[in-house]
Amino acid sequence: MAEAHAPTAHAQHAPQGFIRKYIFSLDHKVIGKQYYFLALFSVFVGLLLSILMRWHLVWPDAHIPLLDKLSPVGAPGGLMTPEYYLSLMTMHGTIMIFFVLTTAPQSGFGNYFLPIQIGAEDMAFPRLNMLSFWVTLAALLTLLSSFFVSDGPPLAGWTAYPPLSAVGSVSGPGEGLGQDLWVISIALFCVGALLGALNFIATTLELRTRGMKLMRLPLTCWAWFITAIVGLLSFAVLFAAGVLLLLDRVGGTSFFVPAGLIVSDKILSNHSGGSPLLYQHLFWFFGHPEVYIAILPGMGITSHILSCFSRKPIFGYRAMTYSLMAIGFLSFTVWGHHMFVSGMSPYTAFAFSVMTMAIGVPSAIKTFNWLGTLWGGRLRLTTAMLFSIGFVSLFVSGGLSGLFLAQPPVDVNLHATYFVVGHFHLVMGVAAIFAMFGGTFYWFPKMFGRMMNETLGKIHFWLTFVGVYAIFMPMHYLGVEGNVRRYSTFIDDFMQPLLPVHKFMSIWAFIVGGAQLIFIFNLFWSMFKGEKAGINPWESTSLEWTVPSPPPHDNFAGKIPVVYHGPYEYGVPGAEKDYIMQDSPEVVAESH
Amino acid sequence: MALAVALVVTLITLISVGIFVAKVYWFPVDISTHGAAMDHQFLLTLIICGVIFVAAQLGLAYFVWRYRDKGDGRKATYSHGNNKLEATWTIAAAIVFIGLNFLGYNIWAKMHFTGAAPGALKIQVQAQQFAFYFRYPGPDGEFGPTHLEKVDDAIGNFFGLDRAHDQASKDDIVTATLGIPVNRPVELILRSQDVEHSFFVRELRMQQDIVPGMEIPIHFTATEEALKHNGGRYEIVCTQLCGLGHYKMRAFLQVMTEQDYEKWLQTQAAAQ
Amino acid sequence: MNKRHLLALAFVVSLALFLIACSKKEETTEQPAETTTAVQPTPIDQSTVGEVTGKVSFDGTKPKPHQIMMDQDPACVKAHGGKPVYAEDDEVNGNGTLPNVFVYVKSGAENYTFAAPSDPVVLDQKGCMYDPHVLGVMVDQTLKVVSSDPTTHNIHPMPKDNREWNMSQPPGAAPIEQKFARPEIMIPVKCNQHPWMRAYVGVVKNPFFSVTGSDGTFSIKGLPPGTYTVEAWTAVGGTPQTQDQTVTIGPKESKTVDFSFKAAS
Amino acid sequence: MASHEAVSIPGATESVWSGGASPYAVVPKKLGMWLFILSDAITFAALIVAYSYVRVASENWPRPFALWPSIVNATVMTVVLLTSSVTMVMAVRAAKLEMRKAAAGWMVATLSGGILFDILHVREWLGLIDEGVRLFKNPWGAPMFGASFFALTGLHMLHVTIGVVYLAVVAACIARGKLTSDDVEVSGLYWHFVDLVWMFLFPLIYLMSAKTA
Repeated sequence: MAEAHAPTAHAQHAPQGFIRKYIFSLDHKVIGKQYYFLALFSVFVGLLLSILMRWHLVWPDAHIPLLDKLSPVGAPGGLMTPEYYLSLMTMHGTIMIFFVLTTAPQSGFGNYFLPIQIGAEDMAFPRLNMLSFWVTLAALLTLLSSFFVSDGPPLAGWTAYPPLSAVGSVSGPGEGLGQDLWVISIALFCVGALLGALNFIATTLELRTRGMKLMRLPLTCWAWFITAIVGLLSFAVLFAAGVLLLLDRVGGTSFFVPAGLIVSDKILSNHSGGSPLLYQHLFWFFGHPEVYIAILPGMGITSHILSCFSRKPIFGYRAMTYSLMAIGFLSFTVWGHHMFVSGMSPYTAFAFSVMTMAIGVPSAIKTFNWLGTLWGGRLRLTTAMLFSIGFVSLFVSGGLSGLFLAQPPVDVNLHATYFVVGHFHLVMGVAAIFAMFGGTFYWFPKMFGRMMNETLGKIHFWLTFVGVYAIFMPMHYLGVEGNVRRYSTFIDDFMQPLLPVHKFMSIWAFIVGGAQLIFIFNLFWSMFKGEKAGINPWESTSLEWTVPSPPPHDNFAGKIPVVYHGPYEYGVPGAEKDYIMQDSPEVVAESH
Repeated sequence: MALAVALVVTLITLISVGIFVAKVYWFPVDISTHGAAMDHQFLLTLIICGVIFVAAQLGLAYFVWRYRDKGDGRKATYSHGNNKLEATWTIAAAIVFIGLNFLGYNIWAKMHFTGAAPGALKIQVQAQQFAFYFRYPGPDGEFGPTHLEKVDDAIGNFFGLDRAHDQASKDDIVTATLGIPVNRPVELILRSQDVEHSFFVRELRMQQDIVPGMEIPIHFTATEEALKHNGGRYEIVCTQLCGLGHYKMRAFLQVMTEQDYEKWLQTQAAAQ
Repeated sequence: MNKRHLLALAFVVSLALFLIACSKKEETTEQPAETTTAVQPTPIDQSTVGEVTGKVSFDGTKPKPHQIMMDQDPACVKAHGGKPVYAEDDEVNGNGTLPNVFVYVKSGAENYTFAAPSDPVVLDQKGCMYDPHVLGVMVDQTLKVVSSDPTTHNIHPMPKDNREWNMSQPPGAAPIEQKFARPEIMIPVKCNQHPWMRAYVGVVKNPFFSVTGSDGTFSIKGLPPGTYTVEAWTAVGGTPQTQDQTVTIGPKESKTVDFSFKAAS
Repeated sequence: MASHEAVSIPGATESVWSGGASPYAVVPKKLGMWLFILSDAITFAALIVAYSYVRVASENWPRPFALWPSIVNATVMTVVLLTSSVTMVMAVRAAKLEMRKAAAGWMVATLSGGILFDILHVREWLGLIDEGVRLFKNPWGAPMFGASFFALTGLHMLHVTIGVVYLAVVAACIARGKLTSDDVEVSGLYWHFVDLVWMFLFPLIYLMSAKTA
């Protein structure tokens, strides 16, 4: 029966040959890096799009260099048309949410470190793992290819509400082949995400090493595990919605298109019987859990780093795990808060509102516990730690504005304004990206065997931290004023007094965009020229720090560790050192 | 470094809160009967969130500074947490968050659980790429039926009326501006001709998506306040992404005295 | 180890570039395919050509003019100085003739091939109206859309047989130049941001077309001798209708063909 | 092979939550299949929700399925699929007893049931298409009838077809002495799931749209 315990492919010898080793690799570490670099590529594409958008918003008459090369139709002479703005916005949202926020913290870091942290030699299903990456890459390429179709990339937003997204090019540019590619890309992404989620769950449940009780899992693993469960349940629904949307577009069905529409003087007599609200329900049933898919791994990474660099156990480990579970569970009950003004029954709005306020509670618990972790600690302000502190700050700022949007009578005046844009960028976008930066600085030595440059890291942190506040905080004020989002130009007199605010935000966006080049430089420079890293440069406790940097092919060179402790035994009184590794047999009086 | 973190976080907190407290940016004037309660609920939320925000950010700033590693060999406090403390803030957070929500329940109920007052002025709103048109039922109080094949934007038949044959359509008045009398309950029936749109008037504190295939009623009353600003003219904007002209999709709301409204309606009727 | 990620990155980037390169290629190959279809024009003996002229009258009660409501875009209202504007489909000339009638040779010229003129046909947007309201272009002739308005328009022709396109034109933007590859009578053009705006474009294979003006007359010149079906198209009252007449032209002959329309009910 | 000193300790003696052994002694493959089934079930659930939504929203939802041939045919299909589940159980049992040939035989019986189901279903489809049912129209009423019918049954048929191929591969491997009884069991899980989905579709699609005289 030993064979049943040794999931097929992973304990094999290191593969030889370039292709098996680096491209079609079954090694979770290579796949993790592949995901990481896919996300890194995507994040720069997404960032570039946002910079072009910010440029156009404040200087609509200024020619943007080279933009007409990208799309002579969308930006004749470098002047962006309104439809091209919307396309860039749609692509920015789609790329960032799916290919960055869902990909890097979960599939990237998770793939690399989940098996090592639980003491496994690989994921449970290495072949599925490889497949999920390649499907994800195919999804990305499909999406990007829509930049090059004749009527441009889709412009229906990352939410792609029908009928706009369902009736084809009659409803405007970008709604032809571009929108088809978008739907296909999303459906592919769902498949990749589902395979990944399945693998993560099975790995966490099945492959923990001896002594690695669930309550001894690092919080990173907990976060990846819960995220995988949420992903498994939600992407399945998005997949269904995508299939139905595609059928509406190419099969002539009408799941989301009602009867009697006249689009651009054309009576759509071939459509009847569907409902746009059905799509919204299906989409947001996925869409709200999705924002937690984006942020939960970040919470795990941040908890892990905060504890390590505070030299102190995480405050309330159990509360942290329970709140992760609570968030995962509640995330499926709140989707209606995206639809308060959508025309769904106002009675259900109230129920969704209560659940949304309720999901704020576990989020608050996490914040308090992070502060509790800092309290009484001995803080080492490394770049990784700075980004984690930044994460907490951003999560608080962005999270609190959620309390406004969760209440229907308040949401009515803020819905679809920049208030919402500020809210989700802070809490889900930038916070998650801070967790990725934190994770990168923290794990880089393990992944590449060298240290990243701390000075460059800190310059990058300061510019980014101040910058993102300067970009996204003013959005809340604009939202209160009633500045509607998704407008390519502000034409009305009402908006003129607010333009200076937009200019301020845009300039900061350029600064923050530029600051990311420091990170890129640091990343690639350190890979080759960074100081050599030891096994455990941060004096951390989890299992990945017990193996060489970078780890050997099967992670533990054949010696599977045994775990004796929880993951956050820092500053144990009476202990020899400041920290006790998880695999150290040293006895600790468990004090709580 | 610790001091820098503490200072920057404090500074960001104070500036963010300061701008709200000084009301540098605030809601536009409220011209509806229901808006005051909403603004109040917003303010209440703002105060509660503001307190939590300041406490959490300053706490963060203080801890980072206070517990920085001074290199003095001090060991961190070994603590896995405090169950009592955790239970306390869990319960406190739950009470504050959910309680706050219940306080706003009434406003929502008034807006949506009851219909418009009897005798409210009924106006149909039709959204299309990228314009709003409005239809008044005329003296007979009835909207004529819509014939899809009669819809012709070039000659202004946005509602597909057959004035020659349908009795109820003969006196219907179609306008491009939403004119309403002050102090009179108004019921709008929102519908869309093509894709999703939204009806948003900031000053009315009113936002509602317009969903094709559905007729969504909303109701409100404009107050005297409306006449005092901008000649009673306010922007109606679309807030649901509807295509390339989304940013330009708008119409105007004109609030008038009862007499002005009657006069205006007659002019409009004459132009049909 | 260091090489591993770099290679992965290089692979992703190269795949993306490959994709870009491929799609670019597709775009460029499409272009010449359209232009190379131009054939040698059939020589026509200019000394024998004749002419068809005529008048299009309107018969019956004048349609009630529909006033256009431009309230949503103050720039449009301003362009007309606050004066009421009426739908052009309702227009009837003072002398009882019809403007905006598209008259063209529907059949009879099939044996000739014609090269599209290199001069573009210009469609202007002025005061949130199209100028002209009705126009003709030849297959593969350039239609040049310009704007004299301080507001953004989008130009959205809604053809049945040609490729549909829909493009914004902000104030001050470069003219949009497009061609139609197949003949079609008539392609409605719409601006979705000003839904009342409407123009009609007739795309024909020969240069024998004309649009009636404020005197209701038309003239088609340069016709080689032969028998032709001449069609008149109008959208008076908002509903398009057509009439055909057959005419035989001898060398250097000039013939008159008159049409008379009623408002479609 | 790496030394698996920790992992090779028999699972039963460890606490199910303590790591080093699989909870409930489920092999990873089986857990993976369960998770796949869970997620796939949700996809089907979403489609069924969509179907219910458009059905309830339409006034003239057609009920075209006469007792003969549609309902009878669908009932036969149901019986075929149920029978194939029974043969699948036999296959798993045989595999557990290391009777490889027998297991492969039962699996062939199972996948034959699948093929028969597919053939009957395709015949049914062709009949409906012949009557004028399309994705976007049908001769009787609400046009969404065809869309939801083809979407739901089509996705299910795709699952059956994939299942047939899957079973064929596993059966071939088992017969040649490759793979273990676990693999047979895992493929059985999939097959039972596909069967179970049909148990929902049959009443929802067919019985609820049966012609009432």
